[in-house]
Amino acid sequence: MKEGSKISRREFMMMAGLACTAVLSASSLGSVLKPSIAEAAEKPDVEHINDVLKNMFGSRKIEMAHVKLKTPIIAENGAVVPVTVISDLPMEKDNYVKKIYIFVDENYHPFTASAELSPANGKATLALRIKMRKTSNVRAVVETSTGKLYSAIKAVKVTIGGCGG
Amino acid sequence: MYKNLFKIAVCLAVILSPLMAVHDVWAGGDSASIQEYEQGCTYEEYEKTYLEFYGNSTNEMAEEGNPAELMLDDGKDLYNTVDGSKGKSCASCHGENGEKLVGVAVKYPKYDPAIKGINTVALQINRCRENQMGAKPLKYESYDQLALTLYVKSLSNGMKINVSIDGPARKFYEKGKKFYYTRMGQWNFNCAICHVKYSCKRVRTNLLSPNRRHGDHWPSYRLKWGKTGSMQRRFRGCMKNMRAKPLPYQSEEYRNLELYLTYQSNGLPLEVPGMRM
Amino acid sequence: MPKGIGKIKIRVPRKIKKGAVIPVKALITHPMETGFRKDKKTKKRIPAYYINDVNVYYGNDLITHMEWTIAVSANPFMTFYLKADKAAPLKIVWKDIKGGEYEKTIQINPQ
Amino acid sequence: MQKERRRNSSRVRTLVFAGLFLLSMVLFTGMVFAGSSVDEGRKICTTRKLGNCVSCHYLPDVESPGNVGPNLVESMKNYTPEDRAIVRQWIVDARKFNPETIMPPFGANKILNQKQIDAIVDYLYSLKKGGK
Repeated sequence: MKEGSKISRREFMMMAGLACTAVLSASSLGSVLKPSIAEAAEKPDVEHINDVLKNMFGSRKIEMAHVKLKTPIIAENGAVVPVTVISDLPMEKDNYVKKIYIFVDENYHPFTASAELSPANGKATLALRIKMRKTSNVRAVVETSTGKLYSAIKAVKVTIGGCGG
Repeated sequence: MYKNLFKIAVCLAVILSPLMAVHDVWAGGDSASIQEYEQGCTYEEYEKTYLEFYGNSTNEMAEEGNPAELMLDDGKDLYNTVDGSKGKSCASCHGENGEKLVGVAVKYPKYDPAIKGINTVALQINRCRENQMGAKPLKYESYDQLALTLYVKSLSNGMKINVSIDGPARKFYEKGKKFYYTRMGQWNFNCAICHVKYSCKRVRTNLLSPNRRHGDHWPSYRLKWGKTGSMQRRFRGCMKNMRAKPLPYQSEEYRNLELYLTYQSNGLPLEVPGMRM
Repeated sequence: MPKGIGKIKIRVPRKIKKGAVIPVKALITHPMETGFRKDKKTKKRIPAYYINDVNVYYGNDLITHMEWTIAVSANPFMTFYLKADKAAPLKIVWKDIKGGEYEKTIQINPQ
Repeated sequence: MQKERRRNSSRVRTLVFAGLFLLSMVLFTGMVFAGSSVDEGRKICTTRKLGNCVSCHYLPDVESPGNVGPNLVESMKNYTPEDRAIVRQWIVDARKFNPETIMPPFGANKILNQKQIDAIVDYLYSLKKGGK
């Protein structure tokens, strides 16, 4: 009687072991088939928009005015998103827009581009096409020669297409 | 032994059957006459919906400059480049600035007795290269091929599209239309159900466009591709979306379809290169 | 220089009035690789390769300087403005991180 | 003789244990599937490569659903639990109700398997209770 139960327990353990091996081997097979998942997991350093802004502008006040940001509402291809920054601030010799900055909040590195302008530009406007990793706010900051900062923010939806091709 | 082989075969068949279904080419459909759909919306309604939904950025970008314009300049250089065994360039026959080709592209696609079917600008350029220049045909959708097509078509820019479906072309127009209404692929769609019946409806964030202006701007720069491509590349994309097997460039079906769609754009000015989402 | 890199097109209005503020549109072909992308065939990471510095000269003056990152789209296209108050060449110079330098000059002739 | 019986009983015991073990495995996995079929259905409906129902239909809590087909929350109000076969048929092959439909025949064209279709039906019925 005792012996019998012993044997059965041993067999039970063996079966459980077998089952475990099967499960493990199946999952390890899965990982062999999908090595890309592990690779895709390595992410570049991520910077937060607030830190980026702080590094660039310190605690200076950024006013939401004098900047117009034109972007699409929806972009199907995040690799090509048209962006236009327009400011109505003057471009005179001693008072002009010195620099335009473009940021994408949700990109790994939010800082996208900057342009240092001069009165010879006549107009503080810059159009560029930028990459967006995913749906995010796009942000333009304008810095004047007198040291003032102005900004505008717009949301852009980066979507996948409709058809399940 | 054989039993095992049989089992494996059955297993494979079961596993592969969905894949096979994907490759089910636009399964012909019966030859019953086409039941046309009522147009979901007019082009004007579509433009209004488009602006509400996407904003004006694509139009504004096109004004700021279209990357395909760079390609067009290369096309002009290519037009003047001597190639092939006969020592000729396109310009040798058609004039240095393409003056003899002005107004030609708006009549394409058209019936060509030499090929007993529908000829397109892209196909004709390659026929010219082979027959008149003794040069190699350009690979469809390659940079040079698109550039040259773009240049040749641009010579007729602003002129009204005037595609004829009279005479022998009629038969091919009807074939193109039939293709447009043929259910295909795993999704069992046809072109018309999206672009006629449900035009102006949204497939998630894609607004379905009515077919009135599908023929007036190719080759076109597409934001989604980040590249310039032809109308037939779009056909292939749509067929992939339907989970049907795309047909080769300049296949008979695609040439007929190009005729059918360009005819829907008759009367509109040709504007290449286009720019779109 | 790899094929298809550094082709430039600059566009300004055909007729320019003296003192007018005109749009300048410039396009350059460049892959603008982020360094995150992988080659579909070899599965290897494509190293970052992008334009990071753009300078615009009007006559002898550097009038605009831009700093770009990987997040500027491939084949970068930009529009900026210029106060056309003199007849002078307009030169744009793009520099990439591998030392590639691409430039083009057009003449601005306001009337 | 006694030895023999003993061996037999141990075999029986082994079989019983093995049987219980297998049974529990089956029950366990079965329970997991039953509990998640609504989630599974939702996932199939909102995944582009699977059912992608949301590309044409309104479903709650999904970004920019399409408007080609009817709002499925509204549609489900018309179906009682007894109509399960009808709801299922719409997914398997809607051409039965409307030969000119744009709705892909998910079952007939083997886009989804039977289990996936059942999961969608479960999910659709869950919409009646406010959904997920």
